[in-house]
Amino acid sequence: MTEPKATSLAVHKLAFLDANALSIPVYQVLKQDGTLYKGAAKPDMDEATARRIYDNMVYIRVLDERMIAAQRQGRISFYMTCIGEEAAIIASAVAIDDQDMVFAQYREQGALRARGFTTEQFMNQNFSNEMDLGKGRQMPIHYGSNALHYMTISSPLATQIPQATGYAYAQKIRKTGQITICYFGEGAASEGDFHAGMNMAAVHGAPVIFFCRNNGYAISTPSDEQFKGDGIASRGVGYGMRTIRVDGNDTLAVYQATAEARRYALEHSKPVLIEAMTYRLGAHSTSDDPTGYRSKEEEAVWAMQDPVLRFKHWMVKNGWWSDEEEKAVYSKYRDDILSQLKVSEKIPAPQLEEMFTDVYDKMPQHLIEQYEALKAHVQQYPDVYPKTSGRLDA
Amino acid sequence: MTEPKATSLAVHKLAFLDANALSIPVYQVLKQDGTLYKGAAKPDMDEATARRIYDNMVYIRVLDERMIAAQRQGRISFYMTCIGEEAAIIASAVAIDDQDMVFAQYREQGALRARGFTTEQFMNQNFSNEMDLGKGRQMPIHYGSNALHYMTISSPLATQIPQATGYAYAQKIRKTGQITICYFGEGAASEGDFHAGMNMAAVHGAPVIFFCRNNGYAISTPSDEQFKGDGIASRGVGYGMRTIRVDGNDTLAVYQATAEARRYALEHSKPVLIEAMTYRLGAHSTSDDPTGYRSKEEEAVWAMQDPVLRFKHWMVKNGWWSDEEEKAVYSKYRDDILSQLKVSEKIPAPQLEEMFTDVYDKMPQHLIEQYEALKAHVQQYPDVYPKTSGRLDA
Amino acid sequence: MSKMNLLQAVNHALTTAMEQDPHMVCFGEDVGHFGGVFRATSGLQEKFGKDRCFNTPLVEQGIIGMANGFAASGTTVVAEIQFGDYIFPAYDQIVNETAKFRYRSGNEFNVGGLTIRTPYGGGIAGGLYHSQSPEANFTHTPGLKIVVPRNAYEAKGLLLSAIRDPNPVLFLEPKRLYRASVGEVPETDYEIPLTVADVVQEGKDITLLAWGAQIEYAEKAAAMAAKDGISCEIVDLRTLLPWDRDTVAASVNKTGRLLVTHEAPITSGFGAEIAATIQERCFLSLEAPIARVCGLDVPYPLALEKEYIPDQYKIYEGIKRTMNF
Amino acid sequence: MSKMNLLQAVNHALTTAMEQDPHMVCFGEDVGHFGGVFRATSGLQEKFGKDRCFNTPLVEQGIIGMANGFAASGTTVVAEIQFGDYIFPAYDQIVNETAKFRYRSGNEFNVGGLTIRTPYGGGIAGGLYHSQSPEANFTHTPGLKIVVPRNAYEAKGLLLSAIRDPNPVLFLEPKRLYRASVGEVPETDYEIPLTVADVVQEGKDITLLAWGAQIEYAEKAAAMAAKDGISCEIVDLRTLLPWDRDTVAASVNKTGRLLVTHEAPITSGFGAEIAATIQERCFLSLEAPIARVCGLDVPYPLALEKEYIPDQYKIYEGIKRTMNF
Ligand SMILES: Cc1ncc(C[n+]2csc(CCOP(=O)(O)OP(=O)(O)O)c2C)c(N)n1
Ligand SMILES: Cc1ncc(C[n+]2csc(CCOP(=O)(O)OP(=O)(O)O)c2C)c(N)n1
Ligand SMILES: [Mg+2]
Ligand SMILES: [Mg+2]
Repeated sequence: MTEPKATSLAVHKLAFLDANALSIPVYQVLKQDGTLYKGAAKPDMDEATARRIYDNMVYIRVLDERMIAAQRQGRISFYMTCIGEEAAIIASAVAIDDQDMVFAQYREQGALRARGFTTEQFMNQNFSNEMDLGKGRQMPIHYGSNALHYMTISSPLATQIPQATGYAYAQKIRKTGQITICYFGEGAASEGDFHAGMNMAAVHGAPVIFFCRNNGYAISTPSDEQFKGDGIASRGVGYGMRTIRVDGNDTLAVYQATAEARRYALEHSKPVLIEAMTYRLGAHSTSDDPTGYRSKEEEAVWAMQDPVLRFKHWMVKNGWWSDEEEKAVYSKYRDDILSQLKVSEKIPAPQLEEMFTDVYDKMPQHLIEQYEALKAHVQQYPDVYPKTSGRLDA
Repeated sequence: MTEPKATSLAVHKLAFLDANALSIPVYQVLKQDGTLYKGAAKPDMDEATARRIYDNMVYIRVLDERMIAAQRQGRISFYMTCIGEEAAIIASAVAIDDQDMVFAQYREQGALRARGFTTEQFMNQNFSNEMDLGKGRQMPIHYGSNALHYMTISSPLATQIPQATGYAYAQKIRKTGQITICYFGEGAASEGDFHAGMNMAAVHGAPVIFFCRNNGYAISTPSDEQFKGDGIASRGVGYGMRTIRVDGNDTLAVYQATAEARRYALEHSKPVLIEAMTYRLGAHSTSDDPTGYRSKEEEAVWAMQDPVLRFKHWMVKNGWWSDEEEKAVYSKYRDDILSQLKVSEKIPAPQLEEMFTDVYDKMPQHLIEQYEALKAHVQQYPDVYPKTSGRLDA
Repeated sequence: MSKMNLLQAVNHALTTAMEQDPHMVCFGEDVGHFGGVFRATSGLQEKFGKDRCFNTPLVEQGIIGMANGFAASGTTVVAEIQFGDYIFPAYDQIVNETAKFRYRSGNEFNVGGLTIRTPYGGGIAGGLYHSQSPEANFTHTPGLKIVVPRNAYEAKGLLLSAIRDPNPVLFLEPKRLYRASVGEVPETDYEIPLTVADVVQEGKDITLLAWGAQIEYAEKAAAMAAKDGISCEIVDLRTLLPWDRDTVAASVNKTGRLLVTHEAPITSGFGAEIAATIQERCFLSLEAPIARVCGLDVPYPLALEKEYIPDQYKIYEGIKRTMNF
Repeated sequence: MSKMNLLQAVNHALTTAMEQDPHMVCFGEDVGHFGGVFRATSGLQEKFGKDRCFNTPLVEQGIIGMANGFAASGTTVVAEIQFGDYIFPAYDQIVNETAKFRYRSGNEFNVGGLTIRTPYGGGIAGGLYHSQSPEANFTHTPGLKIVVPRNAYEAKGLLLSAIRDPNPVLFLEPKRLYRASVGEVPETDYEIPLTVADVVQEGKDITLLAWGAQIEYAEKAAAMAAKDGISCEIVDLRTLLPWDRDTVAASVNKTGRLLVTHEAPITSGFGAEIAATIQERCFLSLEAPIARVCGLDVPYPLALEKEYIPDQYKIYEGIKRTMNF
């Protein structure tokens, strides 16, 4: 095409489009007390789905709590919670198909759990032991599972965004009937890869949901030092992409928006952008201390908007949940996780050989030589390398 | 900040923002016949400015024509014209201050000429001779001049965009009273560096005008395979940046918009985005043949919108220009350029040493050694390296 | 068999691979209808449709990002970067993502189906940004394979191997030879194995090691040296990562001397790795220091390109210096 | 003089430079109010204001792009990349722009005022993406200088030189030593010249060459070897580009043996360049092949990090192998 799409629209007076010409509203369904906003349609969510979502929320709360404690005790080296963002993550994951592909950033353990990642799998990854699907190679929380269609987490930010476009493009031309969802933070959305992935998805008609968790911070950097536009949603229009902003602490709003986005993406082979407004209630990671850059008051305001509690109130109002159930579930998960933790932390690290596998499909000659040399060295200094020396075959 | 800017705006019905929610009009002042559009204000342009613009237009037409011929004759290796885009480039350059900084892409020779780059300087660069300010190191058309505040062209696309942001930021904190203008094509706007530079300019309040020449093509790729949004202007809002779309073949519209953008950028220390809708009437470069990807009919439609002719009509209507002047100027520039061409093509290539200078501020030991060794080699095989062998001091 | 230039051989390999693998795609800037600025992909969109061969927006990090995601789905993809000089915006996607995809996931996922093609090298009056030879910017990256063909025949066979290799491959095409290198190329499907160097010419006094367009200069230099009675063995490394150390070491153990030549700047070029490895492997056989006749440690110049290039005269002088050590 | 760790020394150098140069700025992810995730820039925003020390959006290519433009205006800038592993999105801006700015413009413009600081290296349980040592991804790039300090004292003096050097400098900070390396550091302004290697320990049997955090392992290995009666000379290269070949060659000509150690993967690491150059320069003095005790050719692992690292035991064994050749 050679003419601007809008040539028909001409003006003859000098007028700039204002910097915030577009004001994008937030879609909200559920109030904090568990009642619906006036004018909101009755949510299209059955009891089983609601229970599935809530169950996963509780699980993740327990997991995060337990892992933070484990990190403090020095049992694992690092951890990241998703506290405050459970609705955004879990409701969106449940709203799509379990065969759809997930590309996540790192704070989306709730989506992975919703797919069925087991306590054992979580623990083995966090302890980098030889049962870890990732073979103990990446830091804690870098989960991934082929069986569950959940791409292994990669630390470099935003790289997954154009990758999600490519994966979704493959789904389209292979006519799999599936879509891809791609999670990222509002900070990661500043990367060049964001621009690349968004624009290419629009141009190539990739059926992908870009799900931005706008939680207000990228480590210490508040979002008003990250961008000056109206959040991330205002960029969707620039890419010619269908877009919605939702209250990310509102399970029902997130669920409805994501379900509709999926339907649209699949039917039209087009991407959709969802911006979920939420808040990172915890520290960025166990290496971070937010008191250096934000106030307790601010945190308190958001703590009052707890997404898990909000959803629970609705469940209770529907007669789908009770305090007894709550207690039982919490204590069951606490037990499960703690006992698996004790098992996983005793499972040994991967064998020495695993440092050399998977660089290529087969170990090439130079890596075989490096492995042999290292094996001999470890055997010579068994005390220096206790993790592997005891387990080498002669 | 921790709350979305738009939380006050809430909706309770599921509704997506449409992919083309924003329709950005084109600002037009001048019709092709040289009369003004109804409703357009009387242009704020005096005769001297109009003459300056038109004079540069003619010069560049002649330069482009002559250089294309020189390339066909094998006298230079490569060239790129800006035919069809003269109004966008020259009117914008004249609308700002001559001390403002220019970061261009490569097709903006008109802006450089408007700053006073001489025929001699153009020719010496295109012939990569020892008088080239760039010391014969880059391909033809990679001009640059510190004295004229015109950053040397760099082939990798879009790299100049965040650089312009940085330069403008320095102008701001050093309170120079100047701004930066940054030109780029609609193709280059797909690069990650575009996203980086735009967002950072908005966040850091850099006084920079981002001037996009949307000429319909990036080599063979038409703009509808480049993006699906409403051009590049629709992205401005996403960055929270003041934005305007202008008819790029309309000298008066470009001039007014750029002058106002400069005023705003300087006064508010903020960036502005201008999208100029135009058309690359020539081939991408002398290495390209557009018949492989677009029709003669399409080209003809745009040829009828010739920006130079349009402006000339207005000048003539104002009594500021005549056919006699036109003839005289064309023939003067043809003579000047041809005679300088004949001079410049005879000026020898840079000395051998110039291959090693400017890698660092001073030549480090290893480069001195490489230079000495190469010098000896060239002296040994003078016929193989005729450009330099004759001019080596013993 | 038919006479083809290197570009046609590449086009042939792509056509062959796409015919055989119904999901394979091929994309990059201008590669669709237009067939790429060098025309390496010409005819592919007509033949296989717009879904399988298409233009992308102008964003190299996106091209490789998208290619990584596509390949991660278990599908074959050949991504083109228009010039080797423009591969650097995609550096993170290649070095941090492509190369580490399988390892970091414990082989849950891999991008083995990915091949990245790009024209590289000088000799075409391209100056700083249309001449670079970026192989050594990638040889430090475990997980990648890097392949460079020296002529049309090699290009087709090596590219078919690269596309089908279950690991990501960076395939560097010497653009100076695109039209200049013409030879007999089989119409049939054939592969040349990766990580196997090729002894192009046997000799006994000195080994000349090169790849891509430098092989031509090495051959000319060897011919010059032959007149002085020096017998050169010429080895085309073909695959730079992982490279065939055994063949090179065997040759050097035989000749006792090694000269490596590449067009990229000498410092930290891939010649350094070869010299470092071979001085260790062949220490007792070496009769002279390993010589490197390479590009200068300057950005690639334009007007003085001829002076920059490690041509046959420079190699020939390097051979003599090594012989006379 | 006061006791400082390496981080404090960096912070000192930045403060000193910003006090002296009223236009100098300092930016990167989280470097503003928070002072950076390692706190290297802490206090700078309070002291010099938000205009001169600030957070950027999360985009490395933008950080270096903006820094290039800022420096091109003739102003001094120190840009921080949060981890060396995240420098790759900025690779094009560094390799194609920063490094070539002066050359391509014929010195009409330059970005000599730019220094890029980034923490690098392993030993902190960081796995693939918080451990890489990317020096050799940059040593192949004419136009850059690359500097690595080994302790707090060196860090302050070298960083001040880097900031004031009229060429762009990549300054790699060994993050394992950030808090671990503590020493006496002058409060005053001082510079340590670039491209001058430092003989950390004199010896006569073998030269150990390293930089950054590896110096510590080299020292430990030398102590182990000393017990066997082997006398090691330890050289800290300090500047990798352009490097001090004379000092290294003189040492090797004296000892007759060279072992290079770095944490990055061995293949195409900077050790390769050193070995290639020194085998040529010191061919007749070498009594054994140049040894490289380096990282493995795998992505940086997590659980088996200890096994990966070229520690004192591996260096010690390398010394013995070289001595017994
Ligand atoms: C390319 C890259 N640069 C920097 C980092 C370091 N880093 C890790 S997380 C993070 C902040 C991300 O913020 P956001 O995207 O908003 O996600 P959130 O943590 O808020 O969920 C940064 C800077 C990184 N991992 N990758
Ligand atoms: C990073 C990079 N990628 C690719 C190229 C090759 N290239 C040169 S010009 C061009 C098209 C640019 O199109 P556009 O930005 O629209 O500018 P126009 O030529 O239309 O003025 C391409 C792909 C390049 N120079 N740099
Ligand atoms: Mg965030
Ligand atoms: Mg264009």
